[in-house]
Amino acid sequence: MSVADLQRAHPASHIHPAPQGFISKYIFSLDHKVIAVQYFITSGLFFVLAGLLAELVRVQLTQPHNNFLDAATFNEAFTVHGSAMVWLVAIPVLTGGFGNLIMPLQIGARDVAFPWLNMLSFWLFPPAGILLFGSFLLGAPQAGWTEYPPVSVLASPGTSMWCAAIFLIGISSTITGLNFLVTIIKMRAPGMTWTRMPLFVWASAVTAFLNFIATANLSISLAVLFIQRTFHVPFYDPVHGGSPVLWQHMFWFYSHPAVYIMILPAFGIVSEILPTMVRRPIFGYKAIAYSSVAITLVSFMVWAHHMFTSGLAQWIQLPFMIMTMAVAIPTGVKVFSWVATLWGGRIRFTTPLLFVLGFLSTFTLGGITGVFLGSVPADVHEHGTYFIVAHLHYVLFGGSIFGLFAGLYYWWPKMTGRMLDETLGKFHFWLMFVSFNATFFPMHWLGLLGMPRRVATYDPAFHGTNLFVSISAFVLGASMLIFAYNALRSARRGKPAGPNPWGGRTLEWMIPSPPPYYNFKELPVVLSGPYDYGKPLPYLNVDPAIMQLADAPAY
Amino acid sequence: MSKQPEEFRLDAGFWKATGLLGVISILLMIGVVTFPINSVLREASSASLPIDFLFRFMAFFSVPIIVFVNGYIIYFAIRYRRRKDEPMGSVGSSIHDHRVLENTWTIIPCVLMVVLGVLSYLAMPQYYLRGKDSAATIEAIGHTFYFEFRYPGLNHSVDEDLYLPVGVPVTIDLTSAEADERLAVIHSFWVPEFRVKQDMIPGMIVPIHFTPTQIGKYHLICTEFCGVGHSEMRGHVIVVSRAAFDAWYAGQQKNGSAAGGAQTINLAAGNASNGQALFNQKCSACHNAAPFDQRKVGPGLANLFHDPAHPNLVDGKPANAKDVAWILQHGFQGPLGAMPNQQANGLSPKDIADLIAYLQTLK
Amino acid sequence: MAAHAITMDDAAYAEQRDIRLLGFLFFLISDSVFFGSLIFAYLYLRNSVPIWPPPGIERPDVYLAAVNSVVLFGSGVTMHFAMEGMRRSHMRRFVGFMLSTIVLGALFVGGQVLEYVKLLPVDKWAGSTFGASFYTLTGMHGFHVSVGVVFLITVLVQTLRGTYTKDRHFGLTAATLYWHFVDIIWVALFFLFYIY
Amino acid sequence: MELHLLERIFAGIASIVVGAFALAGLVGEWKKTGLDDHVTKVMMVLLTIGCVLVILVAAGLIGRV
Repeated sequence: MSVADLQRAHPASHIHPAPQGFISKYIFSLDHKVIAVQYFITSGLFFVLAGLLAELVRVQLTQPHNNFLDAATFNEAFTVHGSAMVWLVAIPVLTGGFGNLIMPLQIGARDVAFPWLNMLSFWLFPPAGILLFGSFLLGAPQAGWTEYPPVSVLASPGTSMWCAAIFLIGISSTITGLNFLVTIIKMRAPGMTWTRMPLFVWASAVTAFLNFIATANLSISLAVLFIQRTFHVPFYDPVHGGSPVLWQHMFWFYSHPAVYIMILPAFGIVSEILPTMVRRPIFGYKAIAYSSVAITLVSFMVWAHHMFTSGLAQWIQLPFMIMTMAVAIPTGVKVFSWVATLWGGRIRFTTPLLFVLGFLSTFTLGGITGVFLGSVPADVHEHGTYFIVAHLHYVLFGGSIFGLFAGLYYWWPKMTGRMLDETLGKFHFWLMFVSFNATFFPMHWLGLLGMPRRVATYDPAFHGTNLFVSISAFVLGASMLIFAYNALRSARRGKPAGPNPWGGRTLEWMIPSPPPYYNFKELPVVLSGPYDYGKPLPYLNVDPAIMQLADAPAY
Repeated sequence: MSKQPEEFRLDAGFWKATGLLGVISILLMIGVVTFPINSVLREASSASLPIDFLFRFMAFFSVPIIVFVNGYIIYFAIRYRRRKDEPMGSVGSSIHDHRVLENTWTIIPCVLMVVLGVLSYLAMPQYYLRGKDSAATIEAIGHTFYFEFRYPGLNHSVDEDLYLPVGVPVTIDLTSAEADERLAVIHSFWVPEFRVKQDMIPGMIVPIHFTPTQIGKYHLICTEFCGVGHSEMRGHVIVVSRAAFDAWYAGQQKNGSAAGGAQTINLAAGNASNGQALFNQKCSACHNAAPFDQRKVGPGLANLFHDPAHPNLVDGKPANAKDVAWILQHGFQGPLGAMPNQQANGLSPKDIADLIAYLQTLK
Repeated sequence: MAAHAITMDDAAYAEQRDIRLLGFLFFLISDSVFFGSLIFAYLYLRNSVPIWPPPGIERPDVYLAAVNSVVLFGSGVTMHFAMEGMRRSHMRRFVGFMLSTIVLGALFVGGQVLEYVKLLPVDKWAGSTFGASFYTLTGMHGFHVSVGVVFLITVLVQTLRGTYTKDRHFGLTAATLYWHFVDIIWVALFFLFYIY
Repeated sequence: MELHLLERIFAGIASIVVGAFALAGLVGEWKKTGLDDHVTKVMMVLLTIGCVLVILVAAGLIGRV
C-alpha cells in the first residue's frame, strides 16, 4: 500500500475550509487548538478564584481561634476550593486543555473525531463553573468536596447548585473521553502503530477511557444526591432504610479513578519533556506505556480504601488494601524509568525540565504516603487528618500542577508562537517548589499528631506549625503572579519560537507554531517511534527544513 | 542503523554517589528505628503498638526510596548536564532498556508490598472485632456537636469525657443519633493516642475494641466533617487507675439513682395515643415500631409482648408489661449497648404507663 | 452527516462510518455505566435490610411485567428484521417492520404507565428504598425507550425521504443498536425487580 | 385469577415466538463480521435469554406475584 493510498484512505484526508468571522473562529470554534486555548483561559480564571479561597482558608488558620471567617464561611471556602481545583482546574486543563492541544497533533490528525462534540463539551464547562461559584449566593456547599450525606443532604440550597455544576462537568468529561478515545483509536497518522505513539498519547488514551467509564458513574450519583435533596427520595437516607455509606461507594468509585484522570496526563507530559531535554530516548518506553494501562485497570478496584473507617467488614477491606498496594508497583516503575532516563543524557536545564524534576521529587513523596494510606491499620490513624491533606496536595499539586506548568512552559509556543521568558520561569519554579514543600510537608506531621482536616479552629499546640504553613502558602500563591506576568509579557515581548524551539521529535514539532488550521498540509507517515535521538526523524511528508531543527534546538 | 549499540556501563562517579546516598539512607533508617514515637505521641492503647510498628516499617523502607530517587535526580542532573562547549545537537546515550534493572525495580516493590500486606492484615483485628475478652461494652453516640457515652448499669448518660480504667479491655459501640433522627449525621471517633478511629454512622452500630495501657488524659476528636460545629467537636478520654475508675463509677451511680428512686406505676391508666406521641419523641431515635430485627440503635419493638423473636428480657420469661415498665424505669444493658433510664429520658410514671399502653397496641 | 455522505466517496464514507460507529458504541457503554451504578445502588440498598421489599410494600405484578417485556423484546426482533430488510433494500418489508417496532415500543411505554398507575397507591417514589430504586431505574429506562421511539420515527421519516440507502444508513444502524441496548437493559431490570 | 391466567398464556406463547425469531435472527447474523454485527449478536443472545426468562415466569417456575 503506497503512501498516497494510506493517506487517501485516512479519515482526515478530506479538508474543510477554515472558518471566517470572529464567532466561528474564536467563540464556537470547532478547531481543537482553539478549544484547548478556551479551556486554558477558562480554568485559569477558576484556578485564580479557587486559589484565593485556599488563601482565605490559610488566613483563618494562622490563629488557633481566629474570627477572620465564621465556621460556615470557612466550610464553604474549603469545599468550593476543593471542588473547583479538582473539577474546574485539574481535570479540564489536563484532559480538555493539553489533550485537545497536543494529542491530535501528536497522532498526526487534522482534528478530533467529533469536533462538534468537542465544542459542546467545552461549552458545558463555563456554566458549570458559574454554577459552582454562584452557589455562594444561596449559601455554598459546606461538606467538603466529597459532600458526604447526610450533611450534604441537610446543607444549604447551594449544594443543589454544586450537584448541577459537577453533573455538567461529568457530562462534559464523559463526552471528551469518548471523543478522544475514538480519535486515538481511529485517526492516528498512517504508520503510527500503538507502540509508535508518543507517551502523552498513551496517557491521553487511558485517561479518556477512565473519563467515559468512571465519570458516567459520577453523574448518576450526583443526580441521585440531587433527587434526594429535592424530592427526598431515600437513597442515602438512613431513616427510611437508605444508607449514607452507599454515597461513599458511588462517589469513590468515580473519584478514585478521577485522581488518575488528574495524574496520568501529567505522567504523559513528563514522559514527553524528559527525553527532549535530556536528549536521549525515554528509558523503558513500553514499561511506562503499559504501566499506565495497569494503573487504569487497577484504579477501578481500589475505591473503598477511602472508606476504611466507614465500618466495612474486614473481608471487604482486605482486597481493597491489596489492590491499593498493587498500584504502587506500576507507579514505581514509572518513576524509576524517568530517573533512569536522566542517566547518560545531555541535560539542558530549561524551565520545563526543572518543573519535571520538581514533579519527580514531590510526586515520589506523594506516592509513598499513598502507600501509608493504603495499609488499613495505618490509614485508621491517618484518615480524615491533615496527613490526607498533605498527601493529596503532594499528588495533585506536586504531581498534576507541576506537570501542568511543565507542559505550559513546554507547549506555550504551540499555543502562541512565542516563548515564555526562561529566567522568569526558573524564578517561578524555585519559588513555587520551595514554598510548596514548606506549605505541605509540615501537614504530614500535623495530621499524625492529631489535627483533623476541615477544621476552622484547632488545638493551640499546633499554632506554630500552622502559622509557618500559612505564610508559605501565601508565598506559594505569590509565585503564581510571576507566571501570570510572564504569560502576559510573552504576548508582546516573548521571543518568537519558530516551529521547534526545544528540538522535540514528536509530530507537533514538525509543523509551524502556532499550527495552521489543518495542522498538516499533507498527512505525515510514521516509520518508527519518536524518541530515537541521534537518528534521522522517522517521518515522511514533513517539511525537511523544520525537521532539521530537531537536531539543533534553540534552547 | 549501522552504529553498534553501546553497552551499559556505570562509571566510578556513579558508585561514589551511590555509596554516599547509601550512607545517608542508613543513617536515616537508624533514625527511623530509634525514633521515640511514645514521647511525641503517647502509645496509650493496645492498638498503638502494632500500628506504630507499621509506621516504622513503612518509613524504614520509604527512606531509601526517597533518598535514592532524589539523590540520583540531583547527581544525574549535575553529572550529565550539557557542557557549555558541547554543540547544541549533542545527544546522550541511546540505551533505553535494561531487562535486569527493570525487573529488579519491579520485583523489589512487589516483595515489599506483599510483606506490608501481611503485616497490615495481622494488625487489622486489633480494633475491628468485638473483643471476646472485653470487660465492658460502652456505647458512644455522636451528636451535633458532642459525644455521649453510656456505661452498663449506669442509668444516665455521660457527656464530653470518656472515663476508662487502665489495662481493662473495652468494646465501644459507636453510632450517631439525634432527637430528630432526620438530623443525625456521620461523626468520627478518633483518639490519636490510642491510634483508634471509626466513623459514627446513623443507623449503624460499629464496635471497636482496645485496651487502654497508659493512665492519662487524651484527646477525643471528630474527624468526619459533621457541620458548622465540626471544629469544636472535641472531648477527652480520661484513663485512670482501676480504683479511681470504680470510685468515679460509684459516684455516677449514686447521683443517677438519687434522681431515680422507685415509683409505683399504674399500668392500667395508660393512654395509647399519648404513648405514641411519647414514643416518637423519646424512643424513636433508637427504636423502630417495626419487627425485632429492624433495629436502629436498639431493636424494633413491634409485637414486643407476643413476638417469639424477642429475647427473654429480665428474668428469663417472655416480656410482660411489668418487665418493660421496669426497663423503662431503670434502663437496660444489652448486647447493643445501654438503654438510658427514666431520668435520662425524663419520663414520668404516667408517661411510662402510656408508652406501655402504646407498645401493647403494636401488633 | 447524511448531507456529505452523498458527496463523499466510498472509502471516506467507510472511515466516517467506522468512527461514528465506535463513538456510538462507546456512548452505549457509558450509558450502561449509568444503569450499572443505579443497579449497584439498588442491590446495595436491598441487601442492607433483612426484609425485601420493605414491610408494607408488596412486589409489583410479575405477569403484567412479563407481558410488557414480551412486547419490548418483540419490538427488538422486528427492529432487527427491519434492518435486514434495509440491507436487502427491501423497502416494503423495512417500513412494515419499522412501523411495528414503533408501535410495540409505544405499547411498552403505555404498559409502564399502567404499571406506575397500579403501583403508585402502594409506594411512592420517595416512599421507601424500594420505590426509590424501582421508579428511578424503570423511569430512566422508560425515558430511554421514549427517546428511542422518537429516534425510530425520525430515521423512518428520513428513510422515506431517501436519506439512507442500501450501503449508507449509519443513522439506521445507530437506531438499531440503541434499540437493542434498551431491550437488554430491560432484561436486566425485569430480572432484578420482578424475579430476583 | 383469570386475568393473570390470560397474561401468562399470552406472555408464554408470545415469548416462545419472539425467542424463536430472535434465534433465527442470531443465526442469520452469525456469518457477518462487522463491528456492529458482532454487537448485534451479543444483543440477540441477551434478548433470547430475556425471552427464556419470560417463558419461565409464564410457566410459573420463577417470579412471585
